[in-house]
This record gives sequence, structure tokens and C-alpha cells, in this order.
Amino acid sequence: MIDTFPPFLIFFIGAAILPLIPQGNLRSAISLIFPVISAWLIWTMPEGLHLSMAFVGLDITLLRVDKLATIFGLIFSLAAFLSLLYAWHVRDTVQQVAALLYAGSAIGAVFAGDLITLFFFWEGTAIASVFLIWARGTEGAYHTGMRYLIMQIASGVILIAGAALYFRTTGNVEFTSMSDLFAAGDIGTILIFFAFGIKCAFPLLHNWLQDSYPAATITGTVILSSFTTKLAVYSLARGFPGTEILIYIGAVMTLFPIFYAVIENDLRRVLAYSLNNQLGFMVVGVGIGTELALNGTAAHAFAHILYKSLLFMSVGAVLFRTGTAKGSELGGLYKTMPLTMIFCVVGAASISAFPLFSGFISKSLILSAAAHDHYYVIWAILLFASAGVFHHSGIKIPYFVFFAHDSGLRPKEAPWNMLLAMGLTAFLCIAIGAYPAPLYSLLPYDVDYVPYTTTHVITQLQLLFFSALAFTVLMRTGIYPPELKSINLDTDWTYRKAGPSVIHWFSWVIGSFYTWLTKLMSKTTERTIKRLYRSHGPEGQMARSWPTGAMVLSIAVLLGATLFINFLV
Amino acid sequence: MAAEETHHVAKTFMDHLPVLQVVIPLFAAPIIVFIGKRSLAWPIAFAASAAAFVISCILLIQVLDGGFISYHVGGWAPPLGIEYRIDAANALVLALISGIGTVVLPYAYESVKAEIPKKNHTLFYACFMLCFTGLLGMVATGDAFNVFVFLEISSLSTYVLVAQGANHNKRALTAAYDYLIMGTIGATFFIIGLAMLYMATGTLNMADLADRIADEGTNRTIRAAFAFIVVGMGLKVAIYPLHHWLPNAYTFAPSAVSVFLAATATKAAIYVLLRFMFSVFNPSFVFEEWTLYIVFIPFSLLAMFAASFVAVFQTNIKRMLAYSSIAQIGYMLLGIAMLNATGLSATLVHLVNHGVTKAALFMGVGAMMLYSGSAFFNNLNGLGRKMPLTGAAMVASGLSLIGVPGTAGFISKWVLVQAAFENGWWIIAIAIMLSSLLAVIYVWRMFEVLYLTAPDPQSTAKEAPLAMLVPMWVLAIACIWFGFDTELTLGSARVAADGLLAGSAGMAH
Amino acid sequence: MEQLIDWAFIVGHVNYWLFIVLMMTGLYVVVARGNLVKKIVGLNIFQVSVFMLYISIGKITGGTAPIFPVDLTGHIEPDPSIVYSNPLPHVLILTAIVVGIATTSLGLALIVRIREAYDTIEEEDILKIEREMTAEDNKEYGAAMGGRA
Amino acid sequence: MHHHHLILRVVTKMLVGAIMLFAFYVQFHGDFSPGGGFQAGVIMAVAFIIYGIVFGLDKAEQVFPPWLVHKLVALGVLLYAGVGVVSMLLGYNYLDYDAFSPHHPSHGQHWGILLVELGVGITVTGVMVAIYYAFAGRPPPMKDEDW
Repeated sequence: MIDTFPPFLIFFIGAAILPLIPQGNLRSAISLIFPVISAWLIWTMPEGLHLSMAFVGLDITLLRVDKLATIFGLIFSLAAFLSLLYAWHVRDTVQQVAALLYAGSAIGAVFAGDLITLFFFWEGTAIASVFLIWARGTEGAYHTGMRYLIMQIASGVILIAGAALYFRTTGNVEFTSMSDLFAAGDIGTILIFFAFGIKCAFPLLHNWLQDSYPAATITGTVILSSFTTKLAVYSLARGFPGTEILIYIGAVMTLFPIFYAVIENDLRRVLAYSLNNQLGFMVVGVGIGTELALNGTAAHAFAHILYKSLLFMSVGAVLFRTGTAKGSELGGLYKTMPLTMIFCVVGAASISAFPLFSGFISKSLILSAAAHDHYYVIWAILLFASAGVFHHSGIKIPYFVFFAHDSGLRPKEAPWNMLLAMGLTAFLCIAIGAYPAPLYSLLPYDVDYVPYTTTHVITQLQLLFFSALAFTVLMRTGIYPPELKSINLDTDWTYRKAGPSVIHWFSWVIGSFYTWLTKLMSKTTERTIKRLYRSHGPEGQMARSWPTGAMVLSIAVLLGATLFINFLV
Repeated sequence: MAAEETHHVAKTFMDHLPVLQVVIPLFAAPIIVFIGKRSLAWPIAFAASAAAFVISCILLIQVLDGGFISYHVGGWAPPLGIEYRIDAANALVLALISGIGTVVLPYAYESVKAEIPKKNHTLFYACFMLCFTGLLGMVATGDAFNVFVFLEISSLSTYVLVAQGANHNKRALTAAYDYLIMGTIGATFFIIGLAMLYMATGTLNMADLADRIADEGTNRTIRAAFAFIVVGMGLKVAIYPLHHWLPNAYTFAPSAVSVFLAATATKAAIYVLLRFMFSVFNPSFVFEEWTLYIVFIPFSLLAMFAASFVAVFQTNIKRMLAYSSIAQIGYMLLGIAMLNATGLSATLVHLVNHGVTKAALFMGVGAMMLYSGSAFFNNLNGLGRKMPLTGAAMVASGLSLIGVPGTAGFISKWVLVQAAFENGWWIIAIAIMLSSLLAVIYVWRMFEVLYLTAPDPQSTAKEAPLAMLVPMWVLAIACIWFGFDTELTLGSARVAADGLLAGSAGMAH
Repeated sequence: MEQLIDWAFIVGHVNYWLFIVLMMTGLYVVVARGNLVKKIVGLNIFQVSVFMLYISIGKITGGTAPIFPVDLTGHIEPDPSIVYSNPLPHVLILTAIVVGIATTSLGLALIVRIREAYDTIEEEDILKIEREMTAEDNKEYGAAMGGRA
Repeated sequence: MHHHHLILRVVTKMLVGAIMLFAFYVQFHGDFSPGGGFQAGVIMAVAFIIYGIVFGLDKAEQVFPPWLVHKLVALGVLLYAGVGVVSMLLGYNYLDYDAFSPHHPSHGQHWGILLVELGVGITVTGVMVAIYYAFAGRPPPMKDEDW
């Protein structure tokens, strides 16, 4: 029994007992125990289906353990541990409980053996996580949270609709690969795909992500960045491996956030865009769907959760100390926050896929898979996108925060718990990058891959150096005032002169079109709601108390109609 | 006669259950008046409703295998005499009504003390018992005219109960008056329909009616009877364009009455509608199918959206819940209109689940009204924080109203969507989900008011008294419980639906 | 030759015609009259029409009251030559009449209370008062909702 | 109250007794001739109501106090339902009058229906009088002279 104890339950139990423990270090310490237990449980769980039962005539499997689920379960537990450690100083019961419930739901979803259980946890993550946004307590955070919640709930509703249709077609709700049905145009699987897509922030469905992550609390963002989207990636990997359209969706995902990220000033938002971009790599991996590619997706998700948390943590630490995360207001912090700076650089190096850092060994799996399957254009796009990542996350973040012009801010070093959490994460980033074998052994399929070949390393370094060079040149020549202008990040940096203006124009067009669209939508919505209010509001025709005579007339009319129908047929 | 008498076998207590179900509360009402002591009124009422609940549970267990129990009142065999006939469908509704009645009474004890002048308490409980009797009777009986009698018993007492809210807001009087006019017209349509059935067949026993209609086929009289009965009962159900009595009645009635009515009155009417559509008339009749398609489906869709929109914009939480009831009735009618076993079981299970859910919500609002004095959203600001247990119960049941998985509301909506798919009605399935989104909005508004706004600093609100909390939590837990353990609700609903679709068992015993 | 108007049919169903006329009269009064008492009267007419319908369908041509003749000892002697009306609709409608009385008296009682509370029994005035109450409530409580809407 | 309307008062005094007697006749002869509890109850109530109309509500309430009216309303229903319960206790179906005389069911029917009708009669009397009291007892919104 103990070896099939569902790990999500640990978190739920934790969420239930946590409020009973007095607020303080003890509670923070105890909250750390649950991810550890969970990780241990996941580690020791035997593969197979557990806790199957019948529910409303459906076969439900609460626990389906295989390697794909296990690696995601492990990294989620790990991420929960690190985030909770990072949030040690937080003294807000709502956030603590929400974080545990959120992590528990995510882990529950990963081990869900059927679509119903998946849906249950799917909505669980949505509801639990929104409290992390609301916990900020500002009016803006409230509205952002609402928008976020609506998107997430909508995703769940679409998922359950899809599940219902899927049940109609197949007669079961098992959560397995649906690629074939999807290719055949089955509407149920399309809905499910769409639901995953929302959560995975597919292009045009992505706005909730950039909208909400920067709006959450400092610790909330770290927690948010780990679970929701990666759960979606897992679901895609489970449900739609080898679906070709994902390759193109993923490619677009890697590309378009770059333009936004470059012109964005709020560093947490920059990170949110780069999160989107990194998801693109994973989605491409799922789309390719070979063993190598899926391994790449899983590995990249693992590595990504770590370094993205690390980046969010370091920016969060700065925000915590200085009260701002705007690139234009920061600078020169390396003097007083050296450790944070180092950790941030480690995270930046990882996301940029420097050799010996975690991003390198995972991203190259996906790149190799793309090349191996002759998706050369995709391969090129991914390469370009990697360079872009380096540009906006790898250089921009540490540069503007810790170096650049001196902002005059002299904040204290981050608190010990943040440092510890960042240190652990940074250590893991480097450890995985330098010695990838343990991670590879966790991957869903056997790995026969060596990341550190000369070609790989050289290609990558070339790419990075060119990118860095571009940045430097632009900085030196003053073409790169922060948050105003952009730069072409193509490896072929001869275009660098034309690049900035093109990209800037492109960003501007997209940006204004998007603004126009949202304005139009909000206007139409507003008008519709107003009209609805006039007819359905408390004084509207639909809600007014009718005169008795009119009520009676309505009965008579309905009776007449019914009689007439019955007379006719 | 004498020869028959020698065969008489003394009946035992268990044999009398179908009629005791109705007689015990019927007896309780005059006893309360006769004794006339305020302190004794509540205990008697509670004892009677508890007894009725126990009986209904025993009955439900007995008929779960798909059989039925027939009881001949006065020893006159049907079709001449009045027959009480219990099968899975009405046993389920009986259990709901008596269960809600039993839970509401402890709640009413506090709420009535606060809302109704002392001199009326005895009569209030007597009226309550009569209403209870009427609802149980119209569900339990197998005689069509008896349905009318019990319907009127419950309706007349309901008008009185609603008017008791006049103490609080004079609009309760006009609400009761409107309800009286509408209810009477509905009930009169119903007996006109019965008259036509009687003209065509010469019988009023439902099973016998079914036999004869099946034998003789239909004619215009029977079809007209069908229209009259459906519309007449539809009024009590609050089918969309006939719903205008409902919001005011629910809003201005005393809290305990709102709770009871919302959970039971329309549900009993829906049961009667079901009984007539499936047991008396044969659903395979073309005219019935057409009525369903042309009248029920458009109007239930309309109800699901129009009423939900109205609910979204309401400023009074009780009114909002009332409109949401109208929308939910739309779901139940859709389930009927699907004309398949899954749809019917969706209707039956939603009937139970929604009854429990709505009762819990109205209870929560009623408890808050003790301190806020009104059910306007603004007056409830932040009360969820001041009354954490009440608030939590409302959250649980609010989630069930939306249909969040893990709650009762989800089960019924899920089954309903399944039924839509069974018929291939995609659009309807999508409509169901869309209107659920509207439910998210209005329930959310409730949560927002209860938790996310600052409480009035002068508010003296504190946790509701135990007598209110316990019933509320019983229902809230039921909302969750029925979301996981569907054996009881869905299981019996399936048996009942199969029984209804199989048509009447006829006079066979 | 077929007659244009089937007089036998029309005259033969005179009770139904009367029922329909009465029923429509009643409904019309309920719908058209604003005075609450008149509405109740209309409702009464409407109900009475149904009583008539029931009683008339129980009537059998030449039938008498369905009471068996009894001799002094109380012994029943059924006489097959006597035709009885069908008693069942009569019994049923007795119940309906009682219901009608209850409804009427309850309705009138409500009207008395409404008169005391609103100082009028004209529906238009009452609706106006209620609309004003709603508008007032809405002004007081609706702002927050309207703002969000 | 008023001391005029002498003829009315005298006639009423004479009639009340006769009306009551007639009510009893209709009540107890209901199984052999048209009549029964409903009709008898109304007739009986008329006796009280006419007394109240002529002699004033106060007088009528002295004769037939409202609390008694309420009790009678309940009592009638109890009698009706009680007959059913007794038949049930005797091992027969609810309201199966055979129970009262198992060896001669038609007698049982006779007794049963008589009791039940008595219950009906009592309740109807009570209800009609109660309705009269309720309406007459409300203070009139304007005085008679103002009409």
C-alpha cells in the first residue's frame, strides 16, 4: 500500500495541516518536508497502474507510473522544494497552502491515468495557482488573476468537453497517445489539444502567461513558472507525441517571444517571454516525437524548470530588495549583491545553453533530434531562437540588473533562504550540465547520446559569441538603449545594421495590432455587457416582475402553442 | 364481501409505509394546531419529518431493484380506489423531499424565531407540515386526481408560507398573490387535462390510464389533455416563460421557506411531469416528441441563458439564486427532452443534486441575513470572513452549483452532457457547458462579495448559531459526498430512468 | 349533402361550448382587469367553468342522483331500471370546489394585507410602487455591480 | 351594539336553531340522501356567521371563541385521519372501514363514513367561521359612513 501511496495526497495533507502549525520558521520548515516525501514516494513507486476504480461508469486510474511521469513528478517535487525554500520568509497562510495545493495538483495530474483525473488536477492547478497572483493584493493583481483564472478554467472546461467526446468515440477515458485520432480529425481530441494548448501558451493563446507571471508575488512567480506550462508540455508529450503541427507551433513559439522580450523593460516579463520561447523547444520536441526528441523534451523541461526558477529567483531577490524589476531602474547591483549576481549568471548561462550548464545538454537533444529527422528549417529556427534567448535572457537580464550604468541602488544581499535556494538550484544547473548521465538515466527512453562532442560545443560557442559580440557592439555604439531598441540576433550578424530597425518595426506592428485587437475586444465586450445589463439587469425587461395579467397571458399563449403542436401532428 | 374478509391478512407496519409516508406529516399539522403550544410545535414537526425521512429511505431501499410497491387506500383495489404506488423514481424524490424537510426544520427553528412574529409560529409549523404533506403526497400517489389534491394542499400552504415574509418586506404579499393566481391557473389547467383524460378513458388511476391509452391509441382529446397537463404542471415546474412567479416568491419568502421551496417544490412538480410524460402517456407518441422538441428544448435553452444572465446582474443574492434555479430547471427539462435513459437519469440526479445544493446556498444566505438584515450583495460584504463556517459551506455548495468536479453538480452535468452526445446533439452539449460558465460568473460574484471585500466595520456578524450551521453543513457535505459516491444518487436515478422509460408496469401486480 | 354547419354537433356539445366561454371569460378577467379583487373573481369564474365541465361529463341522459333507494330497514334494493349519473366526477369536483374556496379566501386575505401595506388594490399602482422600490434598491446596491459589469 | 334592526334580531334568533338542526340533518343523513360533511359544515357555519352579522362579532366570538374554532379545525382533520390510523392499527389498509366491523363489512363502512364525514363537517364549520372571523376581525380601512 505504502509504495502506491499517491504523492499528490502528501501535498494535500500538507495543505490541510499546515494552517494548524503556528506561523513561523517551524511552519516553513515543515512545509519543506512534503516535497521530500513526495519525491521519495515517486522514486520508489513501482511502474504500472495503481488505484484504479470505477466512477460514474468510467474507469479511473489515479496513479499511472512510468518513466515519463516519474521524471516530471521528480522535477515537480524538486521545484516545489526549492520554491518553498525560497519562500521560507513568507508568512502568508494563503500562499503557503496554495503553493502546496498547486504542486500537489500538478503532480497529481502528471500521474493521472485517465482524462477525468487529469481534468480534476488540471483545474486544481488553475484554482490553487490563482491565489499566488491574488496574494499580491493589488487591484491590478486582482484583475490579472481573474483573467488568468478565466483562461485556466476555460482550458479545463474545453478539456472536459474533449474528454466527453473522446469517451463517445473510444468508450474509455484513458489518457494515452491520441495522435492518431487527432490526425484523423476527431473533434474530441482536437478540443483536448486546444485545452493543452491554452495551458502550454501556444501562440495567440499565450497572453495569460506574460500577463500573470509578472503580476504574482515574488515567490509566487517562482512557483508559477515551474508547474503550469510544464504540466501542459507533459500532457502534450503524453497525448500527442509525433503530431507534426506541434513542430511548427513550437517553432513559432520559440521565435515570436524574442521580439517582445527584447523590447520589454519589466525583467520578470522578459523572463515570462523567454519561458514561452523555451516551451517552444519542448513543443518542437514533442512534435518530432522520436525517442530522442521526447527524451530531449523531458530533459529540457527538467533543466528548464531549474534554470528558469533560478532566474526568477534572482530577479525576485532583486525585486525583494529594491522594490523594482524594471531594467531601466536597475544597474550596478553586483557591488552589494554579488552572490545573487553569480547565481543569476549561472541561470543565464544555463538558459543560453553554455556548455557545462544544464541548458546545453538538454537543448542539444532537441536540436539533434530535429536535424536527425531532417527538419533543417526548424533546426535553423531553433538555432536562431537559442541565440535570441542568450541575447535577452542570457545577457540582458544580468547585464541590466547587475552591471550597466550604476543606478545608485545599494541594496543588501538577498536573505539567506533565497540565497540557499538559489545556490542549490545553481548547483543543480551546473551539476546536470557537467555530468548529465544521471539525468539521462531518468529519461523515458534509453539515451545513446553524447552532448559534449566537439561539433556541438564549437557550434554552440560560436553562436553565443557572435550573439555576445552583437550585444557588445551595439552597446558600445550606443544603438542599444535599454528597452527602446532591439537587435537582430541572427547568427549571420552581417545583417545587424538592418536588423534593429526591421525588428523594431515588426515588434511595433505586432504590438499595436495586438493593442488594437484587445481594445476592440474589450470595447465590444463592454458594449455587449452593457446591452445585456439593460435587458437582464435588475431593472431590465427580463428580470422585472411582470404584471399578473401578463404572466397569465404567457401561460395561455404557451398552452395555445402546445395545443396547436399537438393538433398538427 | 364477507368472503373476501375471511382472506384478510393483517397488515404490518412495513406494509403501510407508502401511506404512512404521507399520513404522518398530515397528522402532525392538525396536532400542532390542536395542541397550540409554541414550544411543542417544532418538536412535533421535526419528529414527523424525521419519521417521513426514515420511511422514505426504507421505501427507496425496497424498490431499488426496479420493482414497485402498491398500496390501496381504503382497501379499494385500483383502478377504482386510490392507489399509492412507489417505484424507484418517486422513492428517490420522496427521499429528497423528506430529507430536505428534516434538514430544514432545525434550521427553521432559529431562522423562524428571527423572521416571523411569535404568535404565528405554531401556524407556521402547521403550514410547513401541510406543504410537506402535499409535496410527499403528490409524489407518492398513483392516482391522477389525488395528485391534484395534494398539489393544491402544498400550493395553498406555500402561498401562506411565502406571505410570511411580509414582515420583512411587503413585496412578499404581492409575490404570494401572483403565485396564487399563477398556481391556481396551472392547477386548473391540470384538472382540465385530467377531465379530458377521464372523458377519453374513464379512469384516473395512472397505471390504468397508461394501459388504456396504450390499448386504444390516441385521439384529439388525449392530445389536448397532454397539452393541458404539461402546461399546467409546467407552471409549477417554472418552465421558462412560466417562471415569473418564482423569483419574487423565493426572494421575499422567509429564509427557511426559500430553502425548502427551492429544494423541493419545483422538484416534486418535475417528478409529476416525468410521471405523466413517461408512465401515463407513452413517450413514443409523436405529439409528445414534438412537444418536447418544439416547446421544451428551445425554452430550456432560453432558460439556461436568459435566466443565468439575469442572475449574473442581480444585486440581491436570494434573487440571484432564484434565477439560477430557473436556469437549472432548464437542465432538467433538457434531460427529459433527450428521451433516452441517460438523459432521464441526468434529470433525476440533477433534481436531487440541485435540490441539495440550492438548499445549502439558501441556508447560507439566510444565516447571513440574520446579521445583515438583507440579502443584497453590498450588505454581505466580507461576511465570509466573519462567518467562516457559513462561508465555507456556501463555497462548497457554490462549487457544486457551478458543477466543479468532485461535487454533486458535476455528476449531473456530466451525465447530461453524455446524454446529449448519445443523441448526437453537439450544440446542446456545448450550450450546457457555456451556460455553466455563466454559473461560474454569478457564483464567483458571491464568493467575491463574501471574501474579497472588506467587511462593514459596524457589522456585528458572528458565526451562525449551531442549529443553522449543522443543517447547512449536512447539505454542503452532501454536495461533496454525492460528487464522489454516485452509487446512491446516480444508481437509483438509473434504475428509476429505466423504469420510467420502460413505460408503466400497468395494472399488473 | 353535407351541411355547412353541423348544428347537431354544436348543440350536442353545448356544455363544452359553455365551458369554453366561461373559461375564457375567467381568463380574460384575470388578464385584463387591474383590480386585484376582480382578478380573484375572474379566477373563480375560471375555476367554476372547470366544475361545470366535470359535472356535465358525469351527467347521463335521464340519470338521477346516484343514491340507492333504501327501505326502512336500511336494506338496499338496487333497481336496474333507474339510470344514475356518474358520481365520480361529482365527488372529484367537490374536492376542487373546496380547493376553490380555499384559494379564494386566501387570495382575498392577501388582498386585505396588500391593501394595508400598499394602500391600493390596483395592480398598476402596486407595480409602480414596486418598480420604484427596485430602482431604489438598485441605486443603493447596484452601483458596485454595475461598476463591475 | 345597535338596538335597532329588531325584526332582524328576532328572526335571526329563531332561525339559528333551525339552521343548526338542518345542518345536523344534512350531516347525519348524508349516506341516504344528498348531503354530507361539506354541505353540513357550511350550513352549520352559516348559523354562526349570521349570528355574528346581526349581533356583532363580539357576541359571536363569545359564543364560539376563536381559539375553539382553531381547535375544531384541527380536531376535524384529526378525526378524519384518526379513523384511517385506527383502521391501520386494526391491521387493515389506511381508511379501510371494513376494519371496524370485520364480520359485517358494510356496517364497518357505515361507521367509518359517518365518522369521517363528521370530521369533515367539524373542519368545514371551523374553517368557514375562521374565515369569517379573520375578515370581519380586521379593522376596516375606512368607516362605514365614509363610503
